[in-house]
Amino acid sequence: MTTGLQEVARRHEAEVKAVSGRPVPRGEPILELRGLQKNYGTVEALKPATVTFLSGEIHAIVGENGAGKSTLIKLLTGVIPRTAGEVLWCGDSVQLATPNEAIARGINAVHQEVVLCPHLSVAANMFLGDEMNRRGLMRKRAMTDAAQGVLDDLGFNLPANATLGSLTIGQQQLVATARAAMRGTRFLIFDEPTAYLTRQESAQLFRLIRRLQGEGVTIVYISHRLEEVFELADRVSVLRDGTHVGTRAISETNEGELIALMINRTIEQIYHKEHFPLGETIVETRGLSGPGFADISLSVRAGEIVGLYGLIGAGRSEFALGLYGRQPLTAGEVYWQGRKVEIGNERKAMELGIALAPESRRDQGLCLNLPIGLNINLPVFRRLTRGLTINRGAEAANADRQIRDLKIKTPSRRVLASAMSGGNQQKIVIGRWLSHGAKLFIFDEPTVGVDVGTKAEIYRLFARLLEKGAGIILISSYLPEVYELADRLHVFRQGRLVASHDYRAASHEEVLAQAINA
Amino acid sequence: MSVETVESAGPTPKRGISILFGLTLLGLLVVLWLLLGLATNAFWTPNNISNLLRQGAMTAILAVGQTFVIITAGIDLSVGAVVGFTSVIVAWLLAAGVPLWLAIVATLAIGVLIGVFHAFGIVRMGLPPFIITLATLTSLRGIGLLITNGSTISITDEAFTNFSRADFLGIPSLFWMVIVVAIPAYVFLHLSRFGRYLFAVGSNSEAARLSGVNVNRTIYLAYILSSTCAAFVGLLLASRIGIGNATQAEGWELQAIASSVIGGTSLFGAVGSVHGPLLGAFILATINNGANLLNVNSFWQRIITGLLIIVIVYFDQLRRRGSR
Amino acid sequence: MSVETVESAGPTPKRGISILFGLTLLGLLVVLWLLLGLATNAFWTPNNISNLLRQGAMTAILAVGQTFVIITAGIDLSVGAVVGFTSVIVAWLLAAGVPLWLAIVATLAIGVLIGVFHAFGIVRMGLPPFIITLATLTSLRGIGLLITNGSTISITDEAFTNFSRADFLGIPSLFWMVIVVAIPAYVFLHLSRFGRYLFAVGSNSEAARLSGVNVNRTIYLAYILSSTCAAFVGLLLASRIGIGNATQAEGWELQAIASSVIGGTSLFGAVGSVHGPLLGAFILATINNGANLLNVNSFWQRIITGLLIIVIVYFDQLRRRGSR
Amino acid sequence: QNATIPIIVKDTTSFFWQIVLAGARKAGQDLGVNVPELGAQSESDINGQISILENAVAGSPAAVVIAPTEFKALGKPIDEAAKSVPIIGIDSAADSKAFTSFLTTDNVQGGRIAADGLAAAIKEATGKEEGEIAIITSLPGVGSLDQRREGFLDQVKTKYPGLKVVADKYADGQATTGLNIMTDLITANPNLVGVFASNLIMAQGVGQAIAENKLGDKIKVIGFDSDEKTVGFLKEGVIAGLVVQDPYRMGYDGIKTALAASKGEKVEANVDTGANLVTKANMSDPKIDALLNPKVN
Ligand SMILES: Nc1ncnc2c1ncn2[C@@H]1O[C@H](COP(=O)(O)OP(=O)(O)OP(=O)(O)O)[C@@H](O)[C@H]1O
Ligand SMILES: Nc1ncnc2c1ncn2[C@@H]1O[C@H](COP(=O)(O)OP(=O)(O)OP(=O)(O)O)[C@@H](O)[C@H]1O
Ligand SMILES: [Mg+2]
Ligand SMILES: [Mg+2]
Repeated sequence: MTTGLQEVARRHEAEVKAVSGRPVPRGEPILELRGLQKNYGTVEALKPATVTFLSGEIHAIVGENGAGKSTLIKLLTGVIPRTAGEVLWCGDSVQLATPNEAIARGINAVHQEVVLCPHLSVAANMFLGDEMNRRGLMRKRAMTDAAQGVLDDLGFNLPANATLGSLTIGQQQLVATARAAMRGTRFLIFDEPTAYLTRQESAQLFRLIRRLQGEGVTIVYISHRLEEVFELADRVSVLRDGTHVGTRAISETNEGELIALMINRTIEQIYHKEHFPLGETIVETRGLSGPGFADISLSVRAGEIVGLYGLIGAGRSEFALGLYGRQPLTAGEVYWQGRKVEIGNERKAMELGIALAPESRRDQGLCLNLPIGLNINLPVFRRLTRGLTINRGAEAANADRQIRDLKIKTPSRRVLASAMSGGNQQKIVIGRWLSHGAKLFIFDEPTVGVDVGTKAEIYRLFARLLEKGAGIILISSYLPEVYELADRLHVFRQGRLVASHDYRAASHEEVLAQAINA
Repeated sequence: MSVETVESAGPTPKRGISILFGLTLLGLLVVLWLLLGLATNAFWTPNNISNLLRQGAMTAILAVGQTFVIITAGIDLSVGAVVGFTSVIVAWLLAAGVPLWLAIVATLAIGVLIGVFHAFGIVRMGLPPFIITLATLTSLRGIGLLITNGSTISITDEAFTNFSRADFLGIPSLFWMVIVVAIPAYVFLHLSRFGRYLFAVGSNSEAARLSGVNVNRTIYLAYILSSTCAAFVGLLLASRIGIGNATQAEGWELQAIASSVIGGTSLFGAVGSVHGPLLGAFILATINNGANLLNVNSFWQRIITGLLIIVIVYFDQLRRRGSR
Repeated sequence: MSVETVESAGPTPKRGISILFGLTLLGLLVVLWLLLGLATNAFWTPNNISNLLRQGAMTAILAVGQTFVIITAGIDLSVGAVVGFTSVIVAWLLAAGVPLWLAIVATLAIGVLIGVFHAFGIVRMGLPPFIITLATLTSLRGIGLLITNGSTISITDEAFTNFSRADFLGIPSLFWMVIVVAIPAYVFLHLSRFGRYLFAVGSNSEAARLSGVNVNRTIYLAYILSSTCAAFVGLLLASRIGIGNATQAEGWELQAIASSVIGGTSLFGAVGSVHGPLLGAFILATINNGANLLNVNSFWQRIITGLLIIVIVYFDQLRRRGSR
Repeated sequence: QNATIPIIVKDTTSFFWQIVLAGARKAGQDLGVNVPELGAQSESDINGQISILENAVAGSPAAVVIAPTEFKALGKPIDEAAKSVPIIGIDSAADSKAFTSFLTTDNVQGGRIAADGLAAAIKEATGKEEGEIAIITSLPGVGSLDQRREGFLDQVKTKYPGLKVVADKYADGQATTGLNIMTDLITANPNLVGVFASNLIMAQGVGQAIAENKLGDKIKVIGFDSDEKTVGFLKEGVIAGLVVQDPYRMGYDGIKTALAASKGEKVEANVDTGANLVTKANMSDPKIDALLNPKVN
């Protein structure tokens, strides 16, 4: 591969030069927000915010779910129009009314939800709107090569000619990252880029970010993982309920202060772990094989959290879907409370008492253009039905309870799921199952995009479920989470179960090494 | 948390500059009626209102059935053909001396079977709804023509043919049939869990499936409802024109889909109601009725229909967007 | 975390039990031709092949235009009406003594304008494509009928009317027109960035917008191409039937959409090609031609057409799924 | 090997053309000719009929019998076809001199007959040839329907100045639309005394509207062509009269003439198969009865 990121970015930079404003020395303000504000109808997503970003810094933004972080990013990249306020770019007032305006200045973002075209190839997505042409025709080959070059350069092991929709969410996120790195030649924003990434890919991403910083790019980094913020950032700004409550130099603050700023109270402990006496075995798989995984034998007992860790593509989600009856099994047996069962489809699984909160909230989890209430109640409508019709009171009560318990930030259960912030959407996917009364809960990346406060809530809810005698399979690419919570931790690699550990029996490094096979 | 209240849940509606902007579809229909009342004396006569109710009735029922399918992000192009075909079936059965009740039941059963066939094609054979229903559209007309040998079968059963002319409590029986269909349809779509499932499947069938919704059964349900509604309209048509003829109801599928879309249904699924398509159908019927009363040239009538559809849907869009 | 390993983890593609399963759409068309060649002597005569090429030509061009729109997740119901309408326009202009070249240019320009109007309705007024194109469908037929006063306008220009009957290098001129449309269409859709933007808008218009794609312009482009293709077909039709008549080409919109969908285009957007709709159109033409040659009763012909559509799309689906 | 003579009608889905085909079929049996029955699926599908003609000629038949949908449009294709086979026209003319023979009903004349019938019926009911009348055409842009309308309007204008055409409507080929238009006409024009429904489907719809409103005595309807349903209306007095052609003979004689022509025999260039007004009074004449109840199968 001949072209790397720099070559491709340089091509873009040449176009950017014309409009991008004068060069700003490192450490001087490059982008200033003055009273920037955004209302959706009556919802004040972002109250007048005044923030300054310095040239060449890594600036983290943290805040609870629905605090307005993504809204801020969308304003800066011309995705949505602002309600009021001013933006200064290199000292000049700019509109940033359209995505083109932002792109032209070298401002780009990796958005929280992957916004790419699933039907197009990876290369086509990376060059969308910025194609290489010769005499009016696209240079498809050149673009594929260049895209491959960039991907290889960044260490992302992805084929540039694959159709985007065939990749997993995490892989799509990497494509979006590569794409933004090509275009955000002066100002680059990452909105929870590590949500779907494992340690391995996160580390790659951090290297990329540092490298870009070295090249003079200003970076904005949004994350709910505070250790990442401390690892990476120079300064950090905190948003709470749409208000900018402060900016700190990273050297002058600590986790406790940030959490206090974010949620206006302190949490002693995020990972809430209670050990319950383990009961009978709820489910046991013997040599289970299916598309994407093979020969998986594990069991879950009442009161137990079984963690599954692995890299993207390790086959954990497929195993979960196979166990849940969504995908056909090719070999192996499932024993449910000691009895051999055939789980042919999802409804059979539900009848047995299995609940699955899937990995991708957008593709598998939510009916985005339907109300929150319907989304929450979807698995339990049968129970809410009295005679022919749904008991509307019970329907409302159930939805409201989950909204309250999970602190889903919404004016009403009637609001469409698409109007929720990412973390709040995730809570809907979780909340849907909490009233279901299942015996086995499979949570696939349950806390993706969820803020620390709510994470702690969710872990407490796990404990409540265990207390009632349920078992949990917790799939997570975030090692600390599985590490701190799982009574038994299984490591997956390339579709196989390669190692198992008891609660905190192995070190992080050991687990990671097993997942990577390094 | 019924789906139609979603709109009102949003932030307070922006006041439109014009009063027209705030009008619901029902409001627009009433405005049309008031204008026609001013423009022609005949409009508000009981006789004409009866006519109007009768004229919109069949499309209205088709549109309600069609809406179920569209909510699942599907489409049923066959409804017009099913109407023509079932009019032939009932005429044929009656001509063969089958008792009336049995002929009606058998005809409706054929409607169910057609729906089953569509859903089978979609669910098991993986065919796009457009293709499988287009294929039945073509084939059913062929079968109907074969049965009648290209001609029509007269219906001599007076009880049957008188039905469509009859009134009950001063309201035409055909309009009663709309009510008979609309009320259970409303309960089904907006109050029962199966209605919720239709929306969920149309919005994200994978999410619905993983939440334990029987997606296949939901699709069967939608197509069966649509073609059974069509078979029911076939009965009404046979009663109204007193013949069975396979080429009748040509293009009614477009009318039904248009009524549904005018009534706010989205062809991408997950958005729709029962009252919307009813209003859509009666808006279209009113336009035709009004043009006839005003003795508008038939060609101008087409032009005006097109323009009015644009105007009405535009105002309706404005209101919806305003209230977001 | 590489994707190559991903694929290998999946199941090996199932080998179809029958060779039919592996056939591309082109293969299915060839099979149809071979079977017809065995069943009837007349099929492979040069005369009949010419007929077949002529008969599929107009739908093929409409289907290509339609495909651009469907790829953006839209629909253009007006194409049949545009064909009828523009046949009237060109006949009218020629009757008024406008020189042939100018009449042709003006007619195509009207096609462009209709497309602009559609895109305007969709982009600026926020109307669903179904509604705005249905409205023009209705209105254009009305305007055409007004112009002709419900009858037809004869075309006396011999050069114009002889064109559609002419051959060039042994291939009917109408089929040459397909080539003339298809080659630039192929270059546009598959090789130029504008074609890629069509796919991007149909796949995720928000993503396209964020990438700096001018989504509105892309939609204008799609609808303009569709209705200009329709205007072009209007010219060809006028040449072929030697008259302008606003009621011609009724239902061709469904034929065009069906050809496109048979050719693998998805009504949900972002999936489609130029060769697919061409094959779809010629498959439909072959079915009709074959049925005529075999002297199939015209009612049976409908039934068979419906069944063949199901069978062909089913096999095509199987192949697509198999090759995943 | 029997000779093949295809017959191409305008619209195979209409009863009228099925009778034509029945006549042709019978002729085929009687004369030992193979008769493929072809036709478009709508009278307005001109392009479809041209394609069918092309396909038929490609099969090298002995002759072709065709009912052209449109005068001008079918001219060239028929010229072309006539280069290889004799062409016999039935029902309607085309802009071609290549026809070997023509068996037609004059549709303009049919319209005139309808006007006469309507005037007579109105006179019988009210004592004078006066009042408001309407015409409903099934579809715009169909040659034969245009000719009927033209003949009707012309005859009313020249011969019955007392009759005033207050509505000149086009439907969309659907009986229900005819029915709806008629009920609206009744509402909008309380003084209406007569209607001409110029084809079978419209006569069915209009007849139903009259029957529904029990206005058979007040509003006189003249239809065109016949089937069981409209004959029933005629018997009940819902419809005052029907203009009927002789489609069976058209089909039968068409094939017969074509066979003769293909053998090089001399055939008559023009044959008028005629149109008759049927009323309750003359409907039981054996000759009329044969027209009303053709032997389709
Ligand atoms: N399209 C919309 N319509 C109405 N309200 C919206 C819309 N998008 C976002 N909001 C609201 O704006 C607020 C801020 O949302 P935003 O997405 O910026 O939160 P966030 O800080 O990114 O949260 P998270 O950490 O969960 O991603 C939330 O209350 C959200 O419900
Ligand atoms: N339907 C399928 N047929 C064949 N293989 C599949 C199918 N679905 C997924 N796979 C493959 O199975 C493997 C595991 O998938 P996936 O990446 O979702 O695993 P995972 O462990 O859940 O990873 P993560 O959750 O970290 O993204 C991948 O290689 C994927 O491409
Ligand atoms: Mg966010
Ligand atoms: Mg996973």
